[in-house]
Amino acid sequence: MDWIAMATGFILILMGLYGALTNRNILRIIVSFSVANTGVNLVLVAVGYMRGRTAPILDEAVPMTDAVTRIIDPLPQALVLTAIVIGLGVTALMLTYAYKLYEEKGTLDISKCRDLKW
Amino acid sequence: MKEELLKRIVKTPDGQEIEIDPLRDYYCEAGPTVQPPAYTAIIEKLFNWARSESLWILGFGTGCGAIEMRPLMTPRFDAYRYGIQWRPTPRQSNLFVISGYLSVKTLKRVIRSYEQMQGPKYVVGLGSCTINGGMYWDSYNTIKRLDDYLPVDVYIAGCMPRPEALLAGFEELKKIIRAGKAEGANQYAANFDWYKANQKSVIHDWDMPDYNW
Amino acid sequence: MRIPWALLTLFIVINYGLLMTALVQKIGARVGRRHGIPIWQNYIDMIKNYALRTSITHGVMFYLGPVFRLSGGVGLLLFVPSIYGSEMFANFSFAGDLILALYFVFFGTLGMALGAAESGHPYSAIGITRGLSQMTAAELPFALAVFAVALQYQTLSVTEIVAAQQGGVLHWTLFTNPLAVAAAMMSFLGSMMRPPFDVVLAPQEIPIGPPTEYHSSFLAMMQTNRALFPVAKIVVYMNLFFGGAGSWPEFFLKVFLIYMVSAFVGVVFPRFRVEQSIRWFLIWAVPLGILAVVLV
Amino acid sequence: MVSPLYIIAVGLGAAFLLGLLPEKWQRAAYGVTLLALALMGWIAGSWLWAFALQGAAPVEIFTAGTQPPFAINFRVGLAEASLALLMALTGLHAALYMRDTLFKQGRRAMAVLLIFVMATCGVIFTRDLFNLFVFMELVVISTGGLVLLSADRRALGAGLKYLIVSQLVSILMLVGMVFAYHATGTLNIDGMAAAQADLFKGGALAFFLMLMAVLAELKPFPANGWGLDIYESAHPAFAALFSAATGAATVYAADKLLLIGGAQWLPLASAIGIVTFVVANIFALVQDNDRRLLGYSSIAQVGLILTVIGQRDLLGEQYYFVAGGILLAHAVAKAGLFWLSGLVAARGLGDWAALRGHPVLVFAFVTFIALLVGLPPFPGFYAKWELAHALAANGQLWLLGLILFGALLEAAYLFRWFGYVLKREQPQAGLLLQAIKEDVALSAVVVAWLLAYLWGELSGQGNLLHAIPLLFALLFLPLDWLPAKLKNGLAIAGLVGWFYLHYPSYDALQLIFAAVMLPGGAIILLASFQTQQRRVGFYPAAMLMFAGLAMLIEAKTSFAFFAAWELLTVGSYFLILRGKHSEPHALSYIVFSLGGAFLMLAGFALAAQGVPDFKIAALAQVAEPFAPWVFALLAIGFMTKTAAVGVHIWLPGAHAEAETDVSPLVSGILLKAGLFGLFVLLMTMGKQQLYGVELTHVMLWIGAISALIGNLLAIFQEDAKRLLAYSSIGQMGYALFGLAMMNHLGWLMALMFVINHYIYKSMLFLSVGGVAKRTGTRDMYRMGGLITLMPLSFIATLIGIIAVSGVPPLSGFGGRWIFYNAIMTAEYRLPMVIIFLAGPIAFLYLFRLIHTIFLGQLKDELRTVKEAPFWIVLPQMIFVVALLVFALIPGMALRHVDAYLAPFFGGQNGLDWAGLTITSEFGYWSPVSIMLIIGVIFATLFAWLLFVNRRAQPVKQFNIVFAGERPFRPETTHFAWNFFAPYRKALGFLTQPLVTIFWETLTELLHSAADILRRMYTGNGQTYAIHLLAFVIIVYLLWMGGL
Amino acid sequence: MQQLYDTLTQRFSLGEFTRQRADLAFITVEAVRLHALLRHLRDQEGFTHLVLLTAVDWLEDGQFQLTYLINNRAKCQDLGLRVMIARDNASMESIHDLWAAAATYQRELREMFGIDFPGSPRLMDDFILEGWNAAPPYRRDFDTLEYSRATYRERPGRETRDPAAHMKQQLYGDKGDV
Repeated sequence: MDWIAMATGFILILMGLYGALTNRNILRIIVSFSVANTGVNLVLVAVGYMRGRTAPILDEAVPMTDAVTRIIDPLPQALVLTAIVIGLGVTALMLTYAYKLYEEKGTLDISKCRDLKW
Repeated sequence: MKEELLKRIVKTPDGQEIEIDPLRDYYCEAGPTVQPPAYTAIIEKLFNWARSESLWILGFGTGCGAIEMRPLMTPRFDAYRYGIQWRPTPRQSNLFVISGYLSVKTLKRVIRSYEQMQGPKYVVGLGSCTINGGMYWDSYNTIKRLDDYLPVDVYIAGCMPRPEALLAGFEELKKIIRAGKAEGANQYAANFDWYKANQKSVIHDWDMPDYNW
Repeated sequence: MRIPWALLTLFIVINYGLLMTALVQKIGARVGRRHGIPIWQNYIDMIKNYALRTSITHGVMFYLGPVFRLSGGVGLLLFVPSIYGSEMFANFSFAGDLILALYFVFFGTLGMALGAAESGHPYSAIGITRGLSQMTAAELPFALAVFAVALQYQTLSVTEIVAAQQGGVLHWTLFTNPLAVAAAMMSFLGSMMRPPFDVVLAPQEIPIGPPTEYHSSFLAMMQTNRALFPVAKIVVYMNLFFGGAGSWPEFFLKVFLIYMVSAFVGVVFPRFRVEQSIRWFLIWAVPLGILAVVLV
Repeated sequence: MVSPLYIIAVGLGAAFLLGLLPEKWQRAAYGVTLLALALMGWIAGSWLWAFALQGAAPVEIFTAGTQPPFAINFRVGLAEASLALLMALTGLHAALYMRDTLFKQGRRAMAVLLIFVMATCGVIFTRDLFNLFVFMELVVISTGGLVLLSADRRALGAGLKYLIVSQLVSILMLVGMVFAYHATGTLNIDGMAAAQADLFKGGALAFFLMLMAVLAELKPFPANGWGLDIYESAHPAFAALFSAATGAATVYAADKLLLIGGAQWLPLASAIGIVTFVVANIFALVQDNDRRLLGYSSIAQVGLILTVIGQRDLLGEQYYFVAGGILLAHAVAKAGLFWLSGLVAARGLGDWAALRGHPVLVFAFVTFIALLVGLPPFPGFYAKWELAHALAANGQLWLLGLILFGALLEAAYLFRWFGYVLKREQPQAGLLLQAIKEDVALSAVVVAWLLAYLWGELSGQGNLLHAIPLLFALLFLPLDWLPAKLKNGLAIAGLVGWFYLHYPSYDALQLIFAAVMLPGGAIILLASFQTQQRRVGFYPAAMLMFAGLAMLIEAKTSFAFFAAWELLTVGSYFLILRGKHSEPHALSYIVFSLGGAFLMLAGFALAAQGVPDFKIAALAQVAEPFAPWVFALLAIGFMTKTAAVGVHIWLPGAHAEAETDVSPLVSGILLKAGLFGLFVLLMTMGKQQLYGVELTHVMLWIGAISALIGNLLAIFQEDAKRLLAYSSIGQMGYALFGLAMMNHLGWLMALMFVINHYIYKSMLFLSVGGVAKRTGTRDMYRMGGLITLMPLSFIATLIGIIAVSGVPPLSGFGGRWIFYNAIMTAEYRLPMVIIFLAGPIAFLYLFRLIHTIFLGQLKDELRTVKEAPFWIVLPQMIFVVALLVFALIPGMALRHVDAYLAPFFGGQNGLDWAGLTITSEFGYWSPVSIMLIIGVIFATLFAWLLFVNRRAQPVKQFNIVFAGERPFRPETTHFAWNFFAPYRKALGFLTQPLVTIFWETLTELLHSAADILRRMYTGNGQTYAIHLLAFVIIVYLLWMGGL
Repeated sequence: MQQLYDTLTQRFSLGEFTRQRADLAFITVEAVRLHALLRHLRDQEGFTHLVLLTAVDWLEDGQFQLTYLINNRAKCQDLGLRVMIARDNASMESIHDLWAAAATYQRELREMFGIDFPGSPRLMDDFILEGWNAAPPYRRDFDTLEYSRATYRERPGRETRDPAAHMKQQLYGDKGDV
């Protein structure tokens, strides 16, 4: 189960990277990065997963006392939550840039915005 | 007057404009003066003897007669044994051999060279051209009487005179010098205006100072 | 007390120089089957030049040029002992050693060059460039030879070098260090202003180079030097390489013979251009000098 | 004391508060921003105070009430506090600088700025990996926001590229982090470091990915194209932030991360760092856009710091001193330069010439460049010194070499730029002056000098800013508004006074050099009374050089020696740069000089082998196998200064193009510094063999060839000052030759050259300079016949050339005499051949000098030229007298030195100075007698000539025999141009400019390599992403493959 | 040479042709055609060398004859081009653009004959005579004896004899008729 998630995560990362590097369209690049981010998150969760344990939610089902043995590692999950938020922020910023670039140049082709080089 | 001798205005490095008068600025303006002999006669005699035994000829061949001077240096005539030798610069020579006809153009150079020699200095006219124009008597461009333009000490007649004649002429000159009569330089200085007028009457483009030091 | 003796040396050498140069000229003339000048001709020429009535000067340095020139000659003569073993004719050699003599040669050269240059005559300047250019190469083998000789005798004092050569002809440097002498004699040819190294004066081409404008008493002073200077220079060579001179007759003979070397070469060879003579020195003389220095 | 946590809190809180403020309250919002930044700065500053001066222990701050790993913790120590202060201050300055922009963009922009500063502080404080990731992402996002502030529309593209790359970085970071966590069970940095063993059992790759992520933020080569774009296009204030703050914070993050990795990962950091440093500096060579150039420089500097981080084990307790020094110097200088760039209207490097009208801004620019290059007394200098010593002591010689090479490149392009500022045409665009921006930039200058003082205090080598000569030189900066004559008087008084106070403590050698350099300099400075205006910038530069010289002579330790060396180098560079056309020559001077100085640094470092406070005298104890290398490095360093052949090409231009009174300073005096160094070197280290080659023999050859080539080139110059400059090469060759002979008289001769060369070269340069001033040209063939118009200059030149040529009776002969005596005992004779050849060649150029200027035909336009100004003639006349006196009694100066040198050679081969005659083992020489005899002969003959020739008619220069013709014009009659044409035919082949071709080809190669390689930065964001991936993969293959 | 003349006549209108030797011939040309003809000869026919340019004064005809002698080095041929120009205000097209050396010849002709060559370099500079202020001396209407008498002072007593008769007299005395 966990290795499937892990493998899926890595495949998504690679797909995302491939997409980001091969597509010229900025929007597609952004989407590709989102895919890759999802993959990363999946990997994060997969790493934290421990076979046969439950979600790290301390309620009646999992009392405080035996939490250490019954829940999976909560930290990666916390990481994922934060990472998603940050990823959202970055994606939003990139979209803003895409918008402004389109306003400026009338194109979304990344190879067209090369005024700065060398 | 040649363009390079005309007055002109030039700009100095600090921006002033100054007038250049080449004849005044480039050349010494003084004229020749009559030079007295040494204080005592005996020394003057000694000097005259030395002058006569050390004739340094200016190597300036003005006309075809120059060809007759070359043999003098050869073993056959060997003028060196009489204290005669050729110098390449007028400064160091005291004998000017006008070797043959003188065109007006050459005359200008001859006058300049003569004036650049240091006195006492002697002139030998070689060949009939220097005496009366010789075969160039009707030429539009050749002077006929050398002594109108320069004080001549000795004429050697002939067309051309042989080297032997030259040697005889030089011996004659030596006698004149030893006798203290070869005062051509002083004569030139004393009658400078007359000589200059004669020279300028044939040289129409006088493009040099009146006296060339 | 040295001064009268020094003046005597000077007097002897000037007269000897005047006569010897005339004699050499006569010998040169005989090679050309001429009689040549009378033996006293140099005196006459000198008197005549001192006796000229007019002269011109182009400026202070022009005026001083011949003074420098003759001072150089006189100084060179007087800084080197003329007669070995004679206190009277040791001149002013107490003032300095060989190096002084070597460098004092340039005193006259430099002053003369400056004087000639002030005349403003381009031929003077051209002559000087030629002279200086040729000198750089001609001096090199001589410097090497002197170095070799100084190393050989472990001294820079002329007197000591002569002393070391006493005791027979075979003790001369000529035989103890032939390479150095060969190099030095080649350099000697270059410094004597005779063919094939007389492109400096080059009569006919650049009238006579540096002294083109010199005349009358200026020229007379330079003529005096012309009689004096070669002798003074040969004295150095004689002392360094040929055992010096113990008496005036020996002095006269040796100086004459050494002088004749350049006269011999001079009557045989035509003139080198500057770069040719530089090449000649570098190719033929310098290797000998280097060998001499290395092998000492 | 407020908890450092409040720095974060204030930043965040103020940012939120800004969000709540009404849109209209611009001023209030701006006030809040400034207040928040100031508060953050105050908190950081108060902690810094506590740590630095009260010795407080670092504080750990725990959040969520638990210990790590269960909660996030911050740590604040000395380093963190100072970095945080840096962040807050640059942030505050940025806010002030960007006031207009911020008002235009509104409170949101201010909030983003606050977030940015807060996030960088967070990056510095946090000890938790994930927290680090969060703060770094915050930095990314706020950067993305702040880039948009730029007026340059191209910034859009740059920001997008940045975001793309940071997406990749964050992927790397997250993946690496989670696996590292998996391996160690903790995200706390210290915890992970403790569990290093666990981490590397299976998680080496994880750590590698994290490390790469952080390093990628440092813009390593080649994954750094995006960074350059941001530097180039962002608002300069933000570029300053991005360079100073982001750079510093990320470097610190990398430092923390490497703590986890431990010692085995350090070489990787060093390798990446040094490659980045060198390559970025090479690329910077061909930049012509100022901000992009600064970008490359930033990248290079960060690379250097990364290199240093990689060497933290070697540096030990010096680590923070070194890394901090470089980092702070970089941050302040780069911030300052970016701020200055906001004042300059156009973007070309040459457009910075607009600064020229504002001395204060020029001073700021110089300060920043000196700070960046690491010149004394700035922190980078101390840091570089320690770094070099640590590297050399631990055998990291390749690294040291690369660092010095990169630093030299950096100095080259920075000083080239400085040359543009002072020398290029002032552009149309000019400056966009704004008081606040100016103040911000100038505040960086203040900080720079404060840092200089601070690092001096911390260095343990003695604070350079306590050195009185240096302070005296710096005193002229505030006094620069005074008239030049007043300053000149003060300068002369300073030089003489210093010498007067100190000469009793000098030994004979020091005394000779000090006398030449200080009172000698004062005499030359007399010529400076000539100038009329204020002469802004001359006196600080000149006195800086003199300060260096004064300190050099007294230096006891290698550090003091080296610091003095750099000071005099920089001072003389500024002096040389003042010449009208000296820009390229000054550049080549400074590059060669710094190159030489870096070799010296390497040499000293190698010699010290980690010993602190290395005494110069201890060079004698340096053991094999280092000794010959130390010798070689130091010798080349010194020979660069004396312009030995091979490294001589800077000299002719530099000396010739300098001002009239500067040429004698740099030629007559400055060259002696190199000789002094060589003296010290040979006295302490003596003979050394490298691979069986006697190094002093090599020096003999170099000296001989220098003498030959210098003289030979001199004779073909048309430019009088160039001729003299080449002659200096030859003369220094002689001196070098004398030194390398390693015998008593050889050294004495070298000392004689020190005195002689000072006198006659100064005299000649002044004389020629005076003539050039009057005639308006330095081409000799345009002059001629000036003897009657400028008689005093002529006399000076005449005496000078007689002295140079070594003709008796003047003092040059003494030098030749000692030389001949010296070679008698030389053990190696072959190079003499060349020296003998070189000697007479001197006559050629000397004659040419005096002939073509003073003799021959007078030109029309020079007919009314006057004698050189009084103040230029006066020192010449002093020199004439000095030369005559020295010629008469050379023993006055030399006998003491002779006695001083004797012990080095077992008291052998000395001279006997008894009476009037000087006697050696081989010969003798009596200057007074010679002078007397020659004088009498000369006077007698002169009197005789006057008698027989009393009636001479003075004539003019056209009264010459000219084959019956008359001369045409003076300029066609004056034989001067191409004077030694026959010599060129004979030996001209020796003057092939092989050395120039070599160095030109080298620079050309570097430039074209840079020009070709930089095209890899295509400007396409995707390419940059590929660069990053490639970087990661290649490093992985190289590093992990090898691990 | 005849062949050359034939080919030339096809292109230029030429005047009289005189064959002097196998390798020397003269052609009379009109002044206006000269320049083009010379250019053709130089560039096409290989007459690359201007041997001389001289003039003859046909006083009676009121004409100057200019002779341009050019040489074909490859074929060892000389060709002279004769041009007749009016003597009054004599003027001719300059050929210094074809042969730079022609400028010197033209200076000489200007000085000695007073023929003008507009555009020729340094045409008015003195060539042989310096400061000459009389009529051009090579014109046949210039009386050199007259000029000499007027200008240069004679030494009295000069005699002139017929050289042949005088030598006969000197050598053989009265027995000259033997």
